[in-house]
Amino acid sequence: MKQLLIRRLIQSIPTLIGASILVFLVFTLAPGDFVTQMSADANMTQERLDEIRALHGLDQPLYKQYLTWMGNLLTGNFGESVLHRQPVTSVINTFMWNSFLIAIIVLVLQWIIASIVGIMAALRQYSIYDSAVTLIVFMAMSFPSFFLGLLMLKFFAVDYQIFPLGGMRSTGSTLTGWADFWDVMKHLALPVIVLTLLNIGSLTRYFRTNMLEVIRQDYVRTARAKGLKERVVIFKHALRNALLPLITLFALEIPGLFSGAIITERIFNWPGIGRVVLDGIFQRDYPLLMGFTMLLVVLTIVANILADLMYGVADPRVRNR
Amino acid sequence: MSHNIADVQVELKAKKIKPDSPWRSAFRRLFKNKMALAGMIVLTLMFLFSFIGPYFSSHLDAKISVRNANLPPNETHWLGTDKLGRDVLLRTMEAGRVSLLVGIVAASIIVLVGGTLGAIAGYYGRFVDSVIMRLADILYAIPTLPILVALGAILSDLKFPPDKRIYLVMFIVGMIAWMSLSRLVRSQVLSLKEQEFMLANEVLGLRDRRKIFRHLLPNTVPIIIVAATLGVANSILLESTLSFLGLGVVPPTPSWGQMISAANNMIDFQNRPWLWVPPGVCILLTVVSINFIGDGLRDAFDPKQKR
Amino acid sequence: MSSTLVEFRNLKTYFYTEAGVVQAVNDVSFSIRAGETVCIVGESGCGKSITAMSLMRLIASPPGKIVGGEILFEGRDLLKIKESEMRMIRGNEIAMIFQEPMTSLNPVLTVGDQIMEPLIEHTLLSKSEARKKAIQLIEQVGIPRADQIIDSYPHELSGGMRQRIMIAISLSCDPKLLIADEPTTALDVTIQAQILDLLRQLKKDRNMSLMLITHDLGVVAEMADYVVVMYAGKVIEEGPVKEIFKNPRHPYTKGLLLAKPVIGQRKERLFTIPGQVPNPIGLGENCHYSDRCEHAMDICRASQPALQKDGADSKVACWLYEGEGAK
Amino acid sequence: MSDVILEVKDLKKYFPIRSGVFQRTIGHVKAVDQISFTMKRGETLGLVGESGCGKSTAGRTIIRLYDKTEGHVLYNGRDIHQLPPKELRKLRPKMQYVFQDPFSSLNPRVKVGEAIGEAVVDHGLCSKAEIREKVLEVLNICGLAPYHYDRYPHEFSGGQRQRIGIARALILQPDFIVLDEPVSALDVSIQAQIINLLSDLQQQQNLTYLFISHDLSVVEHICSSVAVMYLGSIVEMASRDELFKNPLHPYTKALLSAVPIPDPTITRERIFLKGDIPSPANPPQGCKFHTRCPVAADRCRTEVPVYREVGPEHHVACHLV
Repeated sequence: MKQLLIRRLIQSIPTLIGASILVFLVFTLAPGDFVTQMSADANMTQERLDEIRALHGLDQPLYKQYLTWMGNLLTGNFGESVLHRQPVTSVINTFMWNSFLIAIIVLVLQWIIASIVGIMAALRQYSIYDSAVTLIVFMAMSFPSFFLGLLMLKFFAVDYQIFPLGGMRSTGSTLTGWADFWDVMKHLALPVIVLTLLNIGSLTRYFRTNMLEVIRQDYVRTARAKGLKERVVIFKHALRNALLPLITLFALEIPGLFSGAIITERIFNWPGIGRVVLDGIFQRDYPLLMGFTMLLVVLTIVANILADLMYGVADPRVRNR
Repeated sequence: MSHNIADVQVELKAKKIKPDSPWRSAFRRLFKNKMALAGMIVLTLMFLFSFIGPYFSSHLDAKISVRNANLPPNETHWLGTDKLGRDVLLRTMEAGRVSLLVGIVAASIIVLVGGTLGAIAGYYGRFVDSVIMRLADILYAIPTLPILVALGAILSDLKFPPDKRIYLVMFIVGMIAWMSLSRLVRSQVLSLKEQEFMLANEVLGLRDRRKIFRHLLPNTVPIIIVAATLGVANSILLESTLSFLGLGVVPPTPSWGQMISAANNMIDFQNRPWLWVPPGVCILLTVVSINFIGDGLRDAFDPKQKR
Repeated sequence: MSSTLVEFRNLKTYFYTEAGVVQAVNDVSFSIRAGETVCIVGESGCGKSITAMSLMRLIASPPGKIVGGEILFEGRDLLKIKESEMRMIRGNEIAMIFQEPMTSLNPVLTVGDQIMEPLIEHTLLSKSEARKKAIQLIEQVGIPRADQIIDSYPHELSGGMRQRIMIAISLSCDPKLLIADEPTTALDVTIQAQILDLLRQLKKDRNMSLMLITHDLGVVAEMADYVVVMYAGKVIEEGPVKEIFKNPRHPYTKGLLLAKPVIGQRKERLFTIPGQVPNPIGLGENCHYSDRCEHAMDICRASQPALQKDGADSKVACWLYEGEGAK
Repeated sequence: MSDVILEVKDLKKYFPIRSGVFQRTIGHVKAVDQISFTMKRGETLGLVGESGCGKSTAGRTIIRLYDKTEGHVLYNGRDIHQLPPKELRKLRPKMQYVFQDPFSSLNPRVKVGEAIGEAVVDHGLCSKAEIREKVLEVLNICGLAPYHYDRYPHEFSGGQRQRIGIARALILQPDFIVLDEPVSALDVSIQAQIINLLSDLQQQQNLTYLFISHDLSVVEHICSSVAVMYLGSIVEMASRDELFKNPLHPYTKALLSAVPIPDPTITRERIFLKGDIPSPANPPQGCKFHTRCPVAADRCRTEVPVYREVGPEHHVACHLV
């Protein structure tokens, strides 16, 4: 197990470096940067612009810029966000947790519903319930995220006013304690429903196919031949094996918790990191974007390693190798 | 020496049945799959709607007239008109052409890049394999949406003319999503190489060319077809998301996603749903039907894996 | 003559596939006496495993279904009793082991856990008593260091050892009948000899009936008291083992015996049964062996011979013997 | 041309075992551990042994499907492991291989006629025009009908597919064919058909067979001489009658006694080997069989027995013989 961890860590170093180079290139080779944004402002003279560029080291050769940028990254200094005039890390810190709040609720809801619906569909294959689930799953997987958001907003917020039109709290609210809590809950209801519906499709299908695969195995037939109750055969023998590959899937959800939902946050005007990153893109706030993307890259790599480790712990065949 | 009474009888019965190639038996299974069939019908309708529809519309050459802007659906304009007085139904049809085209071209990029790299990695292995797979890991590690949106923004900075821009959007969408196909193809090639018929080809002394194109490729094509089909669906979704944010297809070229961005303005969103709901429904129907066909194809090619 | 433990009466188990209805088991009747080893022998696709699975009522439906006949176990028709009652019999009075030891055990549960399960389900033993019994069982099936083996996982054991664990599981509740579906087909010949010897030993010690399913005539000769030969879903001949080998009646049984090379009795050329097993879908009303049989007569191609008594304790379903059936 | 068609001298095939962080090689699976024998034209040598004894690996290394670790394989005097690829390819038609699993040895997407004929055309041994005729001829010889030419593998039974595999090898007019468990996956009645077909072909075309199998009764019927393998080495080799009537090595005796005889009247004293087959990754010291040998002496635990000739064409590797 230790060897697996060390090997995976060593293997991920080239991936990390490669990703950082790619991210760096995408943003620095982009024609405009925040300085050109400033040049739109009349009283900016060309020398002044060059001065700012030099200040930020934008005039040095590419590889030097990359090295300084990476150097700062490693020391935790993600650079200055242009838009918010604060270090990128603090910008991320303030807004990320709003996204995290939604993401955690969605994760819990999604996994509970998908597991129940998916497993029931597998147990009752060829039934009407199964085809209904398949239909809904395909619809959920095919819905454009923004369209679902708009429809929900239109239906629930505009036409029937059950939920607020957007934002995280009622405008100008000074509520505290429980009242504030319920106010936020009311605001995040729609985004949560949308995101759950969007993600539930592929996860349900995954539960179903996995369960179908396991039910056909010989050891499930052996369990039945022992005269065990059907409940024991399904939940002790079949489910435990079906969950194995899903552990890796669970670990891969981790980056999603922090990355925020760019589209949904925009539609519901939810002050999460996704929304901030989208504005950052429109304002060409490259330091913020580069910092945030690199954070996600690291999170994805860590999640991948964690996925393998968790699989190793769960599956005895891998555990003691 | 080999024929005796029993064999002859078996032969007579067997002769009547036509040779049943794996391709034909696969498509027979596909057409038996109700959901896939429904998907095909809906998809064909969407293609007719987008590519043939405009010629039937009476507003084909209508000029922009502010006079009848923002009309709700009525008998002349079944889906109403937009703020420039253009017929929404016609716009949706023309937009469909772009969205479908982007989806198909992006998917073919995925197939070309992903397929070839996956095959090369799988067949030659060792050094080449690790380089390609390392590259795939890097792209996998980068979050799709943020990078896609950033690239979209950069596109606007590079000030490409709108009609050239579509091809770049296709390119970006394709280049972001080839990795999963390359991994699928690679593992398929690797598992095929272990199959005894590939060892037999080695013993028969077949040349590399024959082994790759007559034996490896035809057995990888089913996976590529399924992945390509699902690739079209995902590419349409990605393109429409980009266009919705105004970073994919930009006016005057219409695309479903771009039409839905009309909902960004509060008044249109709240009381002119005919502007953004129809294109949304079109995307949903198209993508659902493609997903059904893709799933149907997967079952048809590999019946062992029950749905 | 000991009493009859199990009696199959006109059992019919069909499978409804896209290509058509497969009559896997088509009107099968035979019985197993207490303390006797009955071997069901036949080539792949003859329905021998389906017969066993029907007895255990483990036919997956869809696509399979038991459409007719009775299976009497100590006089009770297993096809009529409720599922909960059947569950009490499975693993308790009738136990079963399968062909593939590598996949028949749950890979994520310890061997001990899987042995204790039927004990806890069917008997009143506590967990600790069940564990002690499990260790005893592991020793009885000839595995050394039982106390370590009990906590190990299936992937840590060899094929032979896993089959022994399967036998330990099946014997945990002292079943009256043990069904073994090709228990040694996937094992090497030296390991097969060990497992067959173990089965003989355990059957004798526990005076248990054994229903052994196999395609290997050598295993039949070594293990069986009574033999049932199946072909294309039907019983075509049955009889005591010496009678079947010394004086086989049905052309198919004769063909099988001549087609198998035997060590020490080398022949220049093997007898071959021409053609291949008929397609199970759309089997006609003829004798299914007629298109491969060298004695096939018109009547054989027209209708199916019934299974008739022929001699003290033997039966055969063949028009060649139809006339003398009365003997 | 001397009638010795094939000579195998001290052939070894080791597979590396890799582990640890940098996947260093920490040991070897000695699949084939120094085997030697010669074969005359028209002869059939049986390679017998239980799973893990390396018989298939030996077969594949002999015709250079796998590259050797050590040793020589002389075919008509030329060491095929030294041949450059182009030369080896030219020699391929002469040495053919029939595989065990009828279902995975044929490409499911290629018509049977083309699968049989493609190598002949690829080697330029006959033009595209005549190939159909040649294939129909070999189909007939192997007991298949002309209309089978355009059929696909999934339309055939196991027995018929083995006939196709044989036809595919036969059409290249080889001198030497390795038959890797050709009948193990078939039912008894079909097995007999294939065995008779193989013997007829051998007489008609003076073929030399290396017949790999775990089924001793089939080997006794079809082979002229037999080599018994255990954990990568040949423990005993003799002519068929000599080996079956006068087995010397304890393992051969145990093997012969373990085979069930389809005759209930025979009761013979059985030799039961203790324990399981050791893993080829770390075979026992000294004589590899000593852990299971009923007559093992101290010498056997430490000293590797010498493979020596003890009678006319009768070799054995055991201290006690």
